[in-house]
Amino acid sequence: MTNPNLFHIHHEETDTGTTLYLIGQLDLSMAVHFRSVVEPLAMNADKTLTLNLRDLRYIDSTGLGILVAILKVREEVGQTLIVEDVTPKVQRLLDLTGISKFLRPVPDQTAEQKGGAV
Amino acid sequence: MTNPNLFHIHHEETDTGTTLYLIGQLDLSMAVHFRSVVEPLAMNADKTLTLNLRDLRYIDSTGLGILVAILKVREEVGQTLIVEDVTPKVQRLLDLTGISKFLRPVPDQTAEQKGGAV
Amino acid sequence: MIQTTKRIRITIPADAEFIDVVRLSLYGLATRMGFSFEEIEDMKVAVSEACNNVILHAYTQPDEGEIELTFTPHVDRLVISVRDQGTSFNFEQTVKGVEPLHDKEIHELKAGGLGIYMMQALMDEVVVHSGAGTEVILTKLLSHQGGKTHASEANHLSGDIHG
Amino acid sequence: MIQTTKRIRITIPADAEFIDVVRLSLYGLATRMGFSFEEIEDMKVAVSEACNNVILHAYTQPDEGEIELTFTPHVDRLVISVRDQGTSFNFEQTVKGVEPLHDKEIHELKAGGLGIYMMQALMDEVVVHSGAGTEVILTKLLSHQGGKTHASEANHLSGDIHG
Ligand SMILES: Nc1ncnc2c1ncn2[C@@H]1O[C@H](COP(=O)(O)OP(=O)(O)O)[C@@H](O)[C@H]1O
Ligand SMILES: Nc1ncnc2c1ncn2[C@@H]1O[C@H](COP(=O)(O)OP(=O)(O)O)[C@@H](O)[C@H]1O
Repeated sequence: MTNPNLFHIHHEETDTGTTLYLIGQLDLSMAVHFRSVVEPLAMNADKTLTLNLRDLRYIDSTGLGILVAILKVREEVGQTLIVEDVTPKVQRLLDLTGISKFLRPVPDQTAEQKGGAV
Repeated sequence: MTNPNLFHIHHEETDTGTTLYLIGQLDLSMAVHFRSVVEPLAMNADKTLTLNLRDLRYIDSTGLGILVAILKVREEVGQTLIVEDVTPKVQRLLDLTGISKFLRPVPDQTAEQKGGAV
Repeated sequence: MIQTTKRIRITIPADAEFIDVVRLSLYGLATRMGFSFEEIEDMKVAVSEACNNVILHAYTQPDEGEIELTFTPHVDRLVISVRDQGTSFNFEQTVKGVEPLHDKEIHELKAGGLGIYMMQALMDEVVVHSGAGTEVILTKLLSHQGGKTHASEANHLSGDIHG
Repeated sequence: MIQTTKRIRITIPADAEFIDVVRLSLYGLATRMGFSFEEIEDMKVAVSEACNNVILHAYTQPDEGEIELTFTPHVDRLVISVRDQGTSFNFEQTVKGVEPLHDKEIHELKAGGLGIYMMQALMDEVVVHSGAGTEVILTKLLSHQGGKTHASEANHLSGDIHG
């Protein structure tokens, strides 16, 4: 019964990795919160970091900018950022801005159809 | 892929009756159209007239006023108006305005739970 | 999170095509304030009734005037003003004749006259100023018995992690 | 059905909490005009970028100013103006530095600077007037290859019977 647009994060932790499910709209009003959650996780080189975007209904340059910042952090700690279940709507913005090529898709799910991220 | 709020009517005709499925939002912008569709059917005493409100997402005094007008027409031609699959949201407005008591619920579906329309 | 002194103003043509835009804006603001879905539905209908009245009764020329809406969120309530510059009317006089259909027989029914009744039934307060045009001020309180719903809404607002 | 001379004006505080209300209004108007869902998503992002910029760059005091939006529907396009009364900036100068990340290496990436690029990529026209504050005018054409979608949308608008 909640407004499906209101942003929140569902957090799943295993021994080897962390998955964050981003739910709702990630815009300027939620940017600080999102960053405060994801940045500490990004700095942990011992665990994989996965963002599941299945229920991400909206993102703009504010959220994309944080993805870029996280990518840089992951690179610095010698890790990658895995982004999975991207909807066509969000994929379009990732492609448009050129962020796609920096994201590692999950091999079994998105590799073929999205084609060729590094 | 259409906006689920935009109003339209799905029309089902059998030998003995007509069912109109009201879909979307019935507000002032759609009142003239709705009335022009439902009034001729209401005047036909030979067929039952059923409004299915399962997918009616919004109604206000404009639409309720047309229901009242149709009720009167049905009464004049010696018939009733059957209203089925009413959502709680719409039922609330029918109760609030006092229109409920004039509507004949479908016996098998709504009679017990809604309780006591004439 | 949404502060009390801030407000949203929306001006639409006095044309029924645009009322849905008002309902959507209201939905967006009211969910963020923590209103329940039922309360939001109530407000959507009440505000639409006020807009319908402007379109049907305020302006003599169709498609001429505008409707000015102001949404002012307070900690414990949402105040919505609906204004027109059209012909005014005597609200006190009108409101006396306002009644639902509960005690009527079918042959006594009239199709109109439910708008003001519904506004009053669905909102906590309805105030009408009539002068150069009309201003209808609708107030809905954030219910406290609904605290559970609101707390979980507020969680989403502040974006707390779940799980 | 929605005529060309009419328009909607929305004023919100320069506060990120209120941008979703703008997106919802835009959605309501644009679906009625017959825009496709992809076109509407494009406009939602572009308008949000313009609002983000007002909030982040126009006003020195946080939570001080307002954002004034005007939506003007035309037969073949929607024109959206986003205005602030804040500090102005040199758009021509800024726009030269605007670029996506396609040709970059990961260590060259900056987190900002995508807003104007995205507005330009997602709209058919972006015009910026800077003076006493800034006005960003965003235009989206109703695509004609999308005619099929639009025809069916228009059916819903005019409420034709299906079946
Ligand atoms: N904004 C307005 N401007 C002028 N007259 C109004 C306005 N709002 C309401 N009225 C008057 O009040 C009457 C009662 O309104 P209402 O209860 O909504 O029922 P209805 O609109 O069906 O007549 C209207 O018929 C009209 O004469
Ligand atoms: N409304 C505005 N008022 C003042 N400056 C602005 C405005 N919009 C954009 N700018 C300037 O243009 C620059 C580029 O904007 P943009 O491409 O959206 O990227 P970002 O907002 O991430 O910096 C901003 O950094 C800012 O200096």
